[in-house]
Amino acid sequence: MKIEDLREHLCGIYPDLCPLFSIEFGDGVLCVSHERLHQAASDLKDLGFDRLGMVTAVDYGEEFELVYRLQSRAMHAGIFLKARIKRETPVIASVCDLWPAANWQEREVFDLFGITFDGHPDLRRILLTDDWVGYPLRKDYEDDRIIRRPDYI
Amino acid sequence: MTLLWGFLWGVASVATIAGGAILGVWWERKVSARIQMRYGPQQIGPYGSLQMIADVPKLLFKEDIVPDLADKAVFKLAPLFVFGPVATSMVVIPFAAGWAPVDMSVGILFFLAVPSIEVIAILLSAWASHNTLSTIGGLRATAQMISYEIPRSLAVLSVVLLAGSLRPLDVLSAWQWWWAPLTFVGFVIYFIASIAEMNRGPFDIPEADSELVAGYFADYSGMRWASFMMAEYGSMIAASLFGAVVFFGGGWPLSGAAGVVLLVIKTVLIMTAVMWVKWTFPRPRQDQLMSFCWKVLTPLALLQLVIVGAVLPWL
Amino acid sequence: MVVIRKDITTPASVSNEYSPGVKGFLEKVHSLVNGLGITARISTEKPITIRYPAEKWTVSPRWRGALRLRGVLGHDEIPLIRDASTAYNAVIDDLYNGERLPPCVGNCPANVDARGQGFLIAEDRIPEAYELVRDRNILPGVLGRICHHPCETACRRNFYDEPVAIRPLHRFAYEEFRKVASERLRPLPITQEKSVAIVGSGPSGLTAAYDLMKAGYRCVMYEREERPGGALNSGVPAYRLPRDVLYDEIDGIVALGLELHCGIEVGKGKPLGALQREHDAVLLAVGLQTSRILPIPGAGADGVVGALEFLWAANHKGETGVRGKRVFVIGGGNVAVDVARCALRTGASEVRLASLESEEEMPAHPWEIEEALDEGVIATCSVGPEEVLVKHGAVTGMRMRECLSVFDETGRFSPKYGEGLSDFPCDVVVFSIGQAARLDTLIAGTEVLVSGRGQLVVDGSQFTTSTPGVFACGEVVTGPGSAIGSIATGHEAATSIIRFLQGAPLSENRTPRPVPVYAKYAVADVSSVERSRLRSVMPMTKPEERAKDFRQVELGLTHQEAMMEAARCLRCQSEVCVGCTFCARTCPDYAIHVERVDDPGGRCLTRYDLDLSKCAFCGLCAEQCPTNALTHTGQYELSFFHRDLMIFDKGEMLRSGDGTRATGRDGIMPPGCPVPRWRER
Amino acid sequence: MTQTSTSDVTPDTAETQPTGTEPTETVMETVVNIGPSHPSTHGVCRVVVHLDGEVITHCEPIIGHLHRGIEKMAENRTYLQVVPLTDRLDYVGSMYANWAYCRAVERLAGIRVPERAEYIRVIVCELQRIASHMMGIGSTGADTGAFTAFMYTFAQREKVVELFELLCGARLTYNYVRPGGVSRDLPDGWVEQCRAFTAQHPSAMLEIDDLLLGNVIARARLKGVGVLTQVDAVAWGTSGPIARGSGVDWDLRRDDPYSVYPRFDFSVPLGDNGDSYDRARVRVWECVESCRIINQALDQLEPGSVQAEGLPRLLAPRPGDAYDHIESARGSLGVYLVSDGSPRLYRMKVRSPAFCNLAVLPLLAKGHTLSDLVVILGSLDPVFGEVDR
Repeated sequence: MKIEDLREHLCGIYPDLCPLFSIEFGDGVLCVSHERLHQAASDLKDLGFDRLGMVTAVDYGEEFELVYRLQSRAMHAGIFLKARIKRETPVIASVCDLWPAANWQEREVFDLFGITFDGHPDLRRILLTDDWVGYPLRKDYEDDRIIRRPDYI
Repeated sequence: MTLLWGFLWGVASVATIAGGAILGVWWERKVSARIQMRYGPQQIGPYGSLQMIADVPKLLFKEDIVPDLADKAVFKLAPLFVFGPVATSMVVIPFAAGWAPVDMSVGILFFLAVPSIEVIAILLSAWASHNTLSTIGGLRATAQMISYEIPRSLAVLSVVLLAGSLRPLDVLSAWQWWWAPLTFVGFVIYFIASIAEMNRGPFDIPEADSELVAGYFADYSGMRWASFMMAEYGSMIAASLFGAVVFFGGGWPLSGAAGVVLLVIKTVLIMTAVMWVKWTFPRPRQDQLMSFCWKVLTPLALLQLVIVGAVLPWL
Repeated sequence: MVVIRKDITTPASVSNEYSPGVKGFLEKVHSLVNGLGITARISTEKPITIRYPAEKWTVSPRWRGALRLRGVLGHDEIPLIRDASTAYNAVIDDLYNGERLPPCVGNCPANVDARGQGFLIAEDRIPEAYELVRDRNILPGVLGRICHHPCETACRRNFYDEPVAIRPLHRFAYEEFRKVASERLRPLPITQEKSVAIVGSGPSGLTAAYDLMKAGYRCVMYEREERPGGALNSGVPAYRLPRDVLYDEIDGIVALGLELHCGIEVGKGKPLGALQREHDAVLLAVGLQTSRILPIPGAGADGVVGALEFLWAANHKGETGVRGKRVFVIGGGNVAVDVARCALRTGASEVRLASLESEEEMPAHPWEIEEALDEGVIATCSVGPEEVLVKHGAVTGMRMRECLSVFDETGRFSPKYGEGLSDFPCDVVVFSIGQAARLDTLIAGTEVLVSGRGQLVVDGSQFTTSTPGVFACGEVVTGPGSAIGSIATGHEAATSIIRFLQGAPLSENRTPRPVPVYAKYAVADVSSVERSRLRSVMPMTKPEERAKDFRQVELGLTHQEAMMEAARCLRCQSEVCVGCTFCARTCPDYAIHVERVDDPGGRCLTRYDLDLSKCAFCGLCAEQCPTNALTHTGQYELSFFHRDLMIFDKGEMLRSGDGTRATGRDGIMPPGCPVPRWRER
Repeated sequence: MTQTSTSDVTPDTAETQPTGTEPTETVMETVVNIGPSHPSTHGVCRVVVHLDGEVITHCEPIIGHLHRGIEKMAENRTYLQVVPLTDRLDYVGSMYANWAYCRAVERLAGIRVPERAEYIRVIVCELQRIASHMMGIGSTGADTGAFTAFMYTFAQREKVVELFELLCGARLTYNYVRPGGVSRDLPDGWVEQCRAFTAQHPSAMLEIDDLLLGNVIARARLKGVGVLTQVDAVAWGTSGPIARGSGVDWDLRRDDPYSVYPRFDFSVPLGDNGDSYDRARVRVWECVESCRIINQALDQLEPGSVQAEGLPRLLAPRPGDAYDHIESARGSLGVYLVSDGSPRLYRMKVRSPAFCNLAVLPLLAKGHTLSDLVVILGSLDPVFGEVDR
């Protein structure tokens, strides 16, 4: 199955998801609401996306965007699953039950962005020390140790 | 009088081991370097031969660190106990026919038994360090050294059986050239078991650099650490010397001073083989080592004994 | 050495197992013996360990060690490329081979030292700057208005912000020089007995004359028109080049000793053979005189004119007879654009520019097209002329055919036409599709050969014709081209003539001038660059005003602007730090701090600190350095006794490569720093 | 140096909570910290190991000791300034991180890379794969005590590093692959030196294979140790030699081809058992295959430019995001970039293969002994610069 077929297949199952699906650089991009992220991930896994490559987040000010990259060996294709959550309520369902690979990756996102994953078995800080204050990859993170650029640069 | 004599010989033995260790370390560094496509020491003295002379003051002047939580008295004493038995065992080795520092009627038994005391010292040092990895290393060493006593002793026993005496001088004088092929398997067992006894690679499981970070002597530094190394080299020299005497007839076929030189050459060859093996093979796991000892070496040593026993009546 | 095996193929599965039974046991024993054998074999090989670090010193010339500066402002001056004619090529070749040629000089056909100009203007030595430029570019004031400035295309400032305004600086230098011209213009001494006749007073002829006069020869120049300048006089519209500038500059050359005779057409009044007899060498720099007109139906009708004739009329009479008429210009080159803009200025009611090429491929310079469009010219692209529509012998319109592609796969001119036809009503059709030389009267009675197509037979690198002693240069040799390209041929021809007159072999030591290889950089994003670093904007008259007359469009830089602009020059490849701060801007670790004073005439670098404790040795700064002043040393053994010593200041950076603080090889060391052993070896 | 982690008076044992199914039984557990400074953690990783005797009942890698916040640092820097940072991700395979980052930038900014630059990138990255695998195979030797094999692999690695040194003047942090191409063309004579290397390398590699992985002791140490099943390998998101050792037939160079890889003929070695031995041996054969690729690439190498033309030094791509991944020595190394249209990165995320591969360590180590732990950790070949970022 090619990525273009996947689009039709997806449209067949979820007509409402179809407009959210686009293809960029040969990868599918599917933007869903955060409530149905877990369901979408689960369905994509059933469609053959058996590898979870990456879980990350981007701070867009008002919102965080969670980015999941799934990969299908059978289709030779990758797909991005994106969901946005509000900055005030940074909670989203964990996909650890689908892919154990999400375990550390979600811990990393929790560590650096402070996004809580519902249903994660072991949500602790992973890269930073346990007593770290703040979430460094948030754009509003302040730390005296960050070296500022000189003015003329 | 005997006590004084013994003391003098003890001092001589320590000096031999210390000097031998210095030369042995230099030789090992050269051998391992060549095996590993390196030059080894080359800056101090010709071919770096004075490197170890330079290292000794360094070791002497290094800070002697004793961990806070260590059992200090035991921690400080243990290196001496490691070194003592090896030095002691050296005195019974005959260098030429009719010439041994101490002529003892149970000399071979003495040589096999006394170094085993080292196990206790190693365990002491391991426990006194108050370090998990040291403790694990000490326990490994204990298990390994006690186990490998068995095949080692059995292998030597086959020569004793041929000579009909436990006195090293008697063995040397009775030695015939055909004993060597007959007891070759015994020598191989002795060789392997000795390596395990002296905790050298590939059987350096107790100190396993990559797992236990030097194991039982991980917390030692300076001269205390050096005494562990010296014990290791001392036991290597002792075991090689003893093996050359027992399995290869000492200075045979020469005698007198030439025989002593030949004995030294044989010893160096055996030592080189020990190094060669160390720098070639990976290290087995503890359970593999033990099962090798009990399931392979011990039956093989017994088999050697049976063969020698079966040959004996026909002589 | 290991035995090289050729039969290596990857197995289907890499997890190999021992065989069962006795065979497996033997395999196990073999593996042990084999292992001992391998180590024994390798122990006999030569060890590969490097004797550290003595042999290491020469490993890689690309080594990224600690940094140093080759020079800073105020310590060394940049080399001014100032050598005429023959010696000049050698200078350029040397710089080129040493990768020390600045991109602007390398990309200029005549290798005008734009870097030196910037340096001198910034130092407030403006007349000197003019003379430096004049050595290579005979008419700086003229070229400063009309040149297509390949130097600015190659300017390395392109990929930082915007190129240095080299061409406006030429013009500025001329304006300043003009004020002191009477003091500085002295006839060049005539030291040689021989003399040279030059036919044509265009840029290439003037260049050759200048070079020859510098070499001490007497030069006599003949011009057909009443005023000198060649194509500059008859072809270039006055709104781009005011005539007084042209005449003034040529007067300057005359003041240097040139004998200029205007209004004499060689071949008619004075035969070429006579010139050959009177002078020792003759240079034909006659340029191209006639416009080409396509032989399509209706091309002979009233109202069809050639571009040169049109421009000549516009320039000399100020009237082209198109007032209130609709003008249709065929061609997409610079001349076509000139024609279109002249037509507007002489009162045409509608001017349409029809080019064969598409909009992107149009050979005219984009800024010219842009200015023309601003003024109201209508451009129609990708159409080829099919037929001139004629009624009662007068032009009523133009029928154009759609053009699909102009060049074939190999890049040759091979237009492919489609089916679509379109008619454009117009009253005048101007063909601006190329020019040709008209030589028949000129060479009449001589042995100078002309090819079947009416072109002069010329050696492309030595500029000799078929007759000894007769040389040619300029567009008559190269075909239609740029003014600066003609100037370049003038220099080459002068070199040949000097050698010819001295009896030296013409081709010896004459490597072809380096072909410019500088990559074209896109215009960088300047949004984050502060205003003071950007290019001075050339003031222009408003399009609606300028389209009415022949006043100059570009107004020129003020003194202040020009000084600022010259200071923007990075002095590429001069190996002198100019404090451009690009290294500091590029450094990912902010390890570099640069400060400089930018006063005119007193520029200097006041501070250059490299904090080695931050330096990651990535090498980006040295790559960015436009002047090559910042380079790497081979020092990789960096150790310091104090953290303060890791900050290299300007003095430290300027020390020679193996003498900085890091290794202490010059004996100046921090207290207690041991001299490395290998130093004594 | 390792320390006991318990605060108990008894030095080496600690009474822990009952584990397993029988709640009344008390198990004496030893807790050992392997690392963060330990010769076999290949960097600064701390593995908290719970031992029953010498058998591991539970282990947990504690990472982050080398966390430098490279993703945060990148947000303060221009696109060019980030390239030296990517050197410091996987310091055994800097070229890969360079390349993955540059591919993402090129995607984001729509830069076309000249063909010669692509070939050079392939060549240097395959050399880098060899250099990196030499580290991996050699440390398998060092972990099992065969230090000589480590030296032999490093002798091979040294040759690669010298090639790199000729290329870009650095031996570890190359900063060679740049957005739009590579920083410099190959120096004179480099191609011949490279050919000389690839000619001898496969044979030398197989000799090392005989010495180390053919040895009966090493096989006893490696075989059946740390078995990762194919299902687990996929589910845990492993990639590279770890996944291929488990028989997962997945190699981005072949299955999601990028750059000029479709023009080369090479095979992908696979293991059957998924144990430490297979992982090590996959690396051996990948080196041999890399030599084949390099030879083909050198044959096809044509003269030309090595930098994209018309590239300003201050890149400011359109707002948006881009992801690209390449097959590094450790697996699929991806870089996810977000641009807000300014000359500085908005967000960079490195999908680090070592991070994902290391996550399976507790799974693999359970039930094995302490000696096996270092072998398993070594066979995962983590580089902590990349794990911690």
